[in-house]
Amino acid sequence: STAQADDPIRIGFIDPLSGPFANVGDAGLKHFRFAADRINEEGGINGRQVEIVPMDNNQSASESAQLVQRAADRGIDFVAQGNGSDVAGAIIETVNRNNRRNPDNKLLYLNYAAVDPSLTNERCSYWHFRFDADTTIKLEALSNYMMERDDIEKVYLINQDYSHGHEIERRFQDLAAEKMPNVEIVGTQLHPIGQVRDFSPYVSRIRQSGADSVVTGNWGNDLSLLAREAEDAGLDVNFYTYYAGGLGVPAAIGRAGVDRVAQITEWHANVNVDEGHDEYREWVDAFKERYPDIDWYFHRVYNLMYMLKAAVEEAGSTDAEGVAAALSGMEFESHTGTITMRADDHQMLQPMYISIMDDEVEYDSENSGVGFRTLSRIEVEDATSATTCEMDRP
Amino acid sequence: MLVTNELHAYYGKSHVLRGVSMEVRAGEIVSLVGRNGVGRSTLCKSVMGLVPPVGDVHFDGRRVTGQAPHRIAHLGIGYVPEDRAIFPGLSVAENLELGVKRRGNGGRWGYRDVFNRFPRLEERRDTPAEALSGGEQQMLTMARTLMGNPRCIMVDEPTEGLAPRVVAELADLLKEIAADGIAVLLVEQKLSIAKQISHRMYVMGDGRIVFDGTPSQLEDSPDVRKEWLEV
Amino acid sequence: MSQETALALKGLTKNFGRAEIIRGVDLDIKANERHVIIGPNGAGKSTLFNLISGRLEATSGTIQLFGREIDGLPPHRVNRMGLSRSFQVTNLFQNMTVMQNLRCALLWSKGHKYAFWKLVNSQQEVTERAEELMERLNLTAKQHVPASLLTYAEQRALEIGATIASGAKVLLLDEPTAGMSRTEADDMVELIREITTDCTLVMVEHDLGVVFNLADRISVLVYGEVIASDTPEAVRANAAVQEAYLGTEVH
Amino acid sequence: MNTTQVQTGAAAGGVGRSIWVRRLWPWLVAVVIAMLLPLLVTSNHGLTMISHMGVMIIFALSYNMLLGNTGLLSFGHAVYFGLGGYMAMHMLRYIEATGFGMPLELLPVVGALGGLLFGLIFGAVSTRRAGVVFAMISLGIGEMVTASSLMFTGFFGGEAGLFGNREAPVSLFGIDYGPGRNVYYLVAVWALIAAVIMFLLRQTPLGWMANAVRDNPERAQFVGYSPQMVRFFQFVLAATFAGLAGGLFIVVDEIITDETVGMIQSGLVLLSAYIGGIGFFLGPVVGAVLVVFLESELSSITDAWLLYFGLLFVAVVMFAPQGLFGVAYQQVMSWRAGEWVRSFHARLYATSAMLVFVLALIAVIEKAYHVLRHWNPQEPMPLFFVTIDATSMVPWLVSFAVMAGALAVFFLHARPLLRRALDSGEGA
Amino acid sequence: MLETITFSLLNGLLYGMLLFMLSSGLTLIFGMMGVLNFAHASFYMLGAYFAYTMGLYTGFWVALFLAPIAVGLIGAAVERFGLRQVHQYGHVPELLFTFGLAYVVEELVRLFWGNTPMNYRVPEALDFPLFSLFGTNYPAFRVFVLVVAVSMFVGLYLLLKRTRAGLIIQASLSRPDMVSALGHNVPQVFMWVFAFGTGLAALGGVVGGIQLVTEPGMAFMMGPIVFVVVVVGGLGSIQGALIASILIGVLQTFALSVDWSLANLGMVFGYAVPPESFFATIWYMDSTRIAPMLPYLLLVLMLIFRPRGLMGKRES
Ligand SMILES: Nc1ncnc2c1ncn2[C@@H]1O[C@H](COP(=O)(O)OP(=O)(O)OP(=O)(O)O)[C@@H](O)[C@H]1O
Ligand SMILES: Nc1ncnc2c1ncn2[C@@H]1O[C@H](COP(=O)(O)OP(=O)(O)OP(=O)(O)O)[C@@H](O)[C@H]1O
Ligand SMILES: [Mg+2]
Ligand SMILES: [Mg+2]
Repeated sequence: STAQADDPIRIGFIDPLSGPFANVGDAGLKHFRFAADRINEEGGINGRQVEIVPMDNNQSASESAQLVQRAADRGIDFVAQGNGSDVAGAIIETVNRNNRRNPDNKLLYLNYAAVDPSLTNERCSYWHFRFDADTTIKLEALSNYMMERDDIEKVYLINQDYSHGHEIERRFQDLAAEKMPNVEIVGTQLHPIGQVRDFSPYVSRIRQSGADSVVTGNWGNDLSLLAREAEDAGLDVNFYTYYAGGLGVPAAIGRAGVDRVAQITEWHANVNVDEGHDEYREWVDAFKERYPDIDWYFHRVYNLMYMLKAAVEEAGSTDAEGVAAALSGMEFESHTGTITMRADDHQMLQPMYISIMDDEVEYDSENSGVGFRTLSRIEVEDATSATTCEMDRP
Repeated sequence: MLVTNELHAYYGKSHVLRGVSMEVRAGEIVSLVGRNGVGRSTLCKSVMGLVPPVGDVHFDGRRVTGQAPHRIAHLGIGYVPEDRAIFPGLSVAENLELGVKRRGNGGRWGYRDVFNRFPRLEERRDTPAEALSGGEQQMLTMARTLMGNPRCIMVDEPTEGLAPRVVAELADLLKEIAADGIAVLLVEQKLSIAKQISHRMYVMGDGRIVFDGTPSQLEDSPDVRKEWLEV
Repeated sequence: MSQETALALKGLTKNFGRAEIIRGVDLDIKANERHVIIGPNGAGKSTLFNLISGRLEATSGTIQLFGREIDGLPPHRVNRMGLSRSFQVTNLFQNMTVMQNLRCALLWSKGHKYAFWKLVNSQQEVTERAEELMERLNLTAKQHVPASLLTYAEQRALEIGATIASGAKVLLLDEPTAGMSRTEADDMVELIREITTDCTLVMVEHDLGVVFNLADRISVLVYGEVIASDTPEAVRANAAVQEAYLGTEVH
Repeated sequence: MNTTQVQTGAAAGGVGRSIWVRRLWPWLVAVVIAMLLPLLVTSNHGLTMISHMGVMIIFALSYNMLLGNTGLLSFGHAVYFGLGGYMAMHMLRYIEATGFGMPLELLPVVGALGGLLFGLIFGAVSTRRAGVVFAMISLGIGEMVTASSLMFTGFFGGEAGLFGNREAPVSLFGIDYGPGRNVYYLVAVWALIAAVIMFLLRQTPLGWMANAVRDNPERAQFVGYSPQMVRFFQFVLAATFAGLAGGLFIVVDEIITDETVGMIQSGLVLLSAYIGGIGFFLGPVVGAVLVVFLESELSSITDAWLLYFGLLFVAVVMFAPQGLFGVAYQQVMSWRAGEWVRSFHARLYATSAMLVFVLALIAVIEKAYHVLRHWNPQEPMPLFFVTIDATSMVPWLVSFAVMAGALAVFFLHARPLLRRALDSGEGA
Repeated sequence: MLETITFSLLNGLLYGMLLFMLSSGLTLIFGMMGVLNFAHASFYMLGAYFAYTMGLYTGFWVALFLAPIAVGLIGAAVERFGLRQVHQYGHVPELLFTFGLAYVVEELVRLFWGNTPMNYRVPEALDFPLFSLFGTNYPAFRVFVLVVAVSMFVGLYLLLKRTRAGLIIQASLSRPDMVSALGHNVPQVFMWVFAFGTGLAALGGVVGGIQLVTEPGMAFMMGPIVFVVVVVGGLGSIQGALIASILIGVLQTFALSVDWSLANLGMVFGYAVPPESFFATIWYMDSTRIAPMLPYLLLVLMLIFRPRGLMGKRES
């Protein structure tokens, strides 16, 4: 759009900043602000400062759609969002619509955490870029790990009863049939999202199934309560999760998770120790100093911000079309290795880590006394998936 | 025992009591008569503190104007309202229970005495009060107030809806109460009964007392009756 | 006086739990007669009214209105068949004005039912009839006063008005003069007499003045049973009635 | 409702004209405002907001048919709004897929039919009784529909909801409904039509009896009406209008998610209606406008917006139980009665004292948020055109002192003064 | 099978007891005073937060007593300065008042304690498995929950039987003027009952905050279910609330513990809905997925067929 050269580059941050999910959005916002401040200290992008504009969507899809509109009205060029694939879907639709109806006021949508595969498959959009690994990729990585392990024989799937959970359940079953002859799925379970107070019936069922491992996409309380219940009942299984590493879960699980709860992520703080990324350690420590309650958790926000910087510099302006063209297919040297924004569907391809809770690591998570220890690093080739995206390109 | 002096009361902008001065002595039945809507019930309510009064109410020599109703009740004034203010949802026994004050004074009236007086109530002990017949509700309100053993009792149209036979019994009851040394203020529509049992009578008109005297004096003042009691 | 039976009760009983309140009432009330029911407190008079008007369901027995069975019907159905009642405790639409109360009482009988395609205010027939009623009740001056602000006597009058508005052929009035002074009661009796010239009246009353003034026939209900049903003179002379109801103090 | 006015108006045609003008002017004003608004509000976001206001107005008015007119407190009115919206969305998608010839202008009618359908179903089981029983049944139905929205993903589209494109259907008048402004006009026209109908419905026999049933269901039975049927009809009508609002909503947003049938939406409409004033036809209109405005604007101004939201509602409920419109109405009445002349200064005085208190309170809240929530409390904080350091004592002391002072002035001086000013009028 | 049944019963009972702790206060406030208190769960949340924070200084056992008292006093203040004023306007304003209050409380909790869950844990003294059944441990804390719930029930029961508070409140709902004319201080009774109710909610929070999670969203999540318990149990009846809590607890746990759908029933009669048809979703819906809906289904059915609830004496 027609911004002055010295105006700040603004990123509308659309996530819940009040209400029940505020802690999630709030943590994301802090990541973005921190990264923006770093970039600004380093001289900004093309000499322009970066400003994060918080926009509270109350975790509501339709409210988010309105906020996208408002962002366009205010001349904001980029919107970032992460929580809820439903919200992400709505934002994609609205951004598409906006870019169609207002050709001279286009927007880009930078998705840092919504992992529904359909967002880069049947619903993929040229204006949407996903910096997190989607569900399929994470499961692909996980199955590659499980294939190698001979102590994993009986897997139980417990997931929240909504698309994310459904996706994991379906996808994991396919993968098991496809390439994990050693793994038997002894039970699947969907439970209502965010409503279960008492997980003891589920834990009894897991026990009765004789499972040795549980795969779950649960997040928030649904994960903490599940893990704590398992500990209380003395259930001895490993949990393979998506979201055990942040947003209150480590505190809520605590020592109940040690050597029991594993996660699959694109990074965790002790990777820096293992792989000796001293520069990045400084970054993580500085973040902790500024926000003592939480930790640097979204490595992808780092990727996102610096890739955006590179793209804007390459395009020479913040014009959506130019930046999109630069981002599409961009390769980027991140701390964990070379990562690629796949041009076909705008899905990030990056190495993944499987790590397990441990109370004797250097970095603990959110002052809980427990952190994560890497079990395995999955290289990019093993952490990828095919796409069916047929993108409309301008 | 109960004295009001220049008592005024308002409902919003309408000035209902315009300076009522009257007195009820212990052991005396005083009836208050007058046309409908003249403000007799309002007088009872302002003594009780249910309608904010302006002026003086003295009980037992203490000024009680402006005190909260429950305090006035604890001092020993009992009030039997006119509109059968039973508590729906509670049984007859529970209604009576609420009449008992924690710091009761003496205890001439307990469950036994009340049930002896009103055998119908005993039969219907556990019936929800709103299911009672009109007359039974009237009895219940009366009985409930007696359970608190007041030293002064204001009875607002107690005979409404009662069968003639029960009316006669009620008259006896009031006489008996007065004989125990309790001050009785009787607000009554039916002149015949009022005249039969009261020691003194007040006629109320235009928001103030317009006549004060014995029943026979009222009998002898046709002009008062004509002006203030008949239409 | 026609000899057609307006209301016929046969073997009517009503129990509340184990308490038998109405114990087999048989009563025929002729069309266009003024029938008064008296009896001691708690005898079951209001209960009887509740049974007839459909507010309560009878335990056994039948009720016929002009030969049609009405027991077991809900109140609004009974009302639509031409029977209307007033309450012992005033029971009006307190927030509505006099005019509105009367109009509401008229809507069904004028055939408007649950209509939501016509405006009340443009129904001339309803308006006219309501004005006529107000005139009769002497409430015209207060037509825009909400019912809750009327004096007691006016409320009772309005209660009667709302009861007769629908043009019911049988009226049940429960203690219409309760709480009124002598003169007001007399006015009320006149009003009732006027409006019941061409319909059947069944009334409960404790005020013997009113009873003997108005009644064509009197039934005495004691403990859920009719112990006498006769002309006023005969009832007054009946020893059992004196014993059970009038007590020593006969007026 | 002034009965004589109408009657003479209808009877005497000639004199009637001025009365009609008098009765019609609020509607004319509404039309004019509705038509002029887009001149003031030009951003896309603003247009969406005022369109939402229009939708919410219909929704809140339909809610008031239940609460205000019939005395039915519902915790699940959004069910009909949402299901109506879903029906309309399915129709929109059907049009998109097949090119079916239904014009966009009539799409809300599909929503209304959806509301009607579900109103019939759920109304049949819930209107037997009023009061708490009804309220709790509506809560239960609301929760059940919310829970099913995640189970029946075919209909509800899962948590991602359903999308549609409003440009797909034809237009009756050849209007291009891409731009938000044109959609706004569509909403405005529908809102006016719906408001007029709902206004007239209050004057029908059913509307009257709804009031009667609210006040005294027993008596209503004895004038020949079945309270259950009256409630049922009102319920179904209200659901129909809620469905209409839902249908319009999807035209504005082109997306519908399960939150439209949810508890929050149900709560919001209750708040809107009540805050505006359920005793007045225009009350819910005012409430709807305010709630939509606050919801969409306050959150972009302050972090503490939910707190303000809560405090505002508490304050309205405590101090203006007749609703904001009710307060305004009272003021107009007392202006007409000439009370303002006598008490103008006292009013001004009391209002300013209160205003000062509120401003000081806002200062305290903002500072608290700054100190407790900002990553760097030391950072200078802009507050009412000045910049302060929220961690130093001075600004805190100042605001607390101002707060206490304003309260003291209000209770000890201004309020008694105002009372006296008003009372002196009564005596006269 | 036996194992499933035993566990479902045990778990259901415990979950029911948690529900009861939450709803017993509401039985007083909503069931008896008729106040539709939507902020009830907010007081529950305050109880958890207060106990956590106090516990840091005083230890769990002192906090167990202090937190409910502190919250009860807050409740008293809310009644005295807020609800009392609103009470005269009727039920809807009361409801909205508490609605707004719930927002305010939640925001204040977020302001002071932050958005993340508290690290509020089982006290050491109770942190051991009490017994083991079919290989599953039973933590002592669960039994403690049971004990607290039962003592709450007994305490409440005695309060209502031994004092006239219950009668006074019920009578005041229809004729407050007459109750005061009989010598009862109605406003004060209301205030203390409300305070007591909120204190009970807080006690529920002290315990529930450990068993579940102490975070700012906890009130919002527990909101509607407590109304279900109170209404199903019958307004104003604590026995009813207890039975309803256990019923809902067991019902929900059973639905979660067995795989069951209408299709199973159909199979018994040799009938099946074709998987493609319109009703197939319902037909093949797992009982585990329907479980969260069950309390509300129970609520609606109960109100339709027995509006006064399980043990209620009067119809609302
Ligand atoms: N709550 C009220 N609000 C406004 N006016 C009232 C209220 N209560 C009573 N009034 C009016 O005050 C006047 C006196 O009422 P009050 O009930 O004291 O009369 P009363 O002498 O007891 O008559 P009654 O024979 O009807 O019992 C009446 O004109 C009545 O209309
Ligand atoms: N729903 C009910 N449950 C239990 N008992 C009831 C119920 N309704 C009425 N009764 C009892 O039935 C008896 C008759 O009551 P009813 O109201 O018919 O008397 P009544 O003849 O009208 O008396 P009154 O002249 O005092 O009004 C009373 O003793 C009453 O307590
Ligand atoms: Mg009186
Ligand atoms: Mg009777």
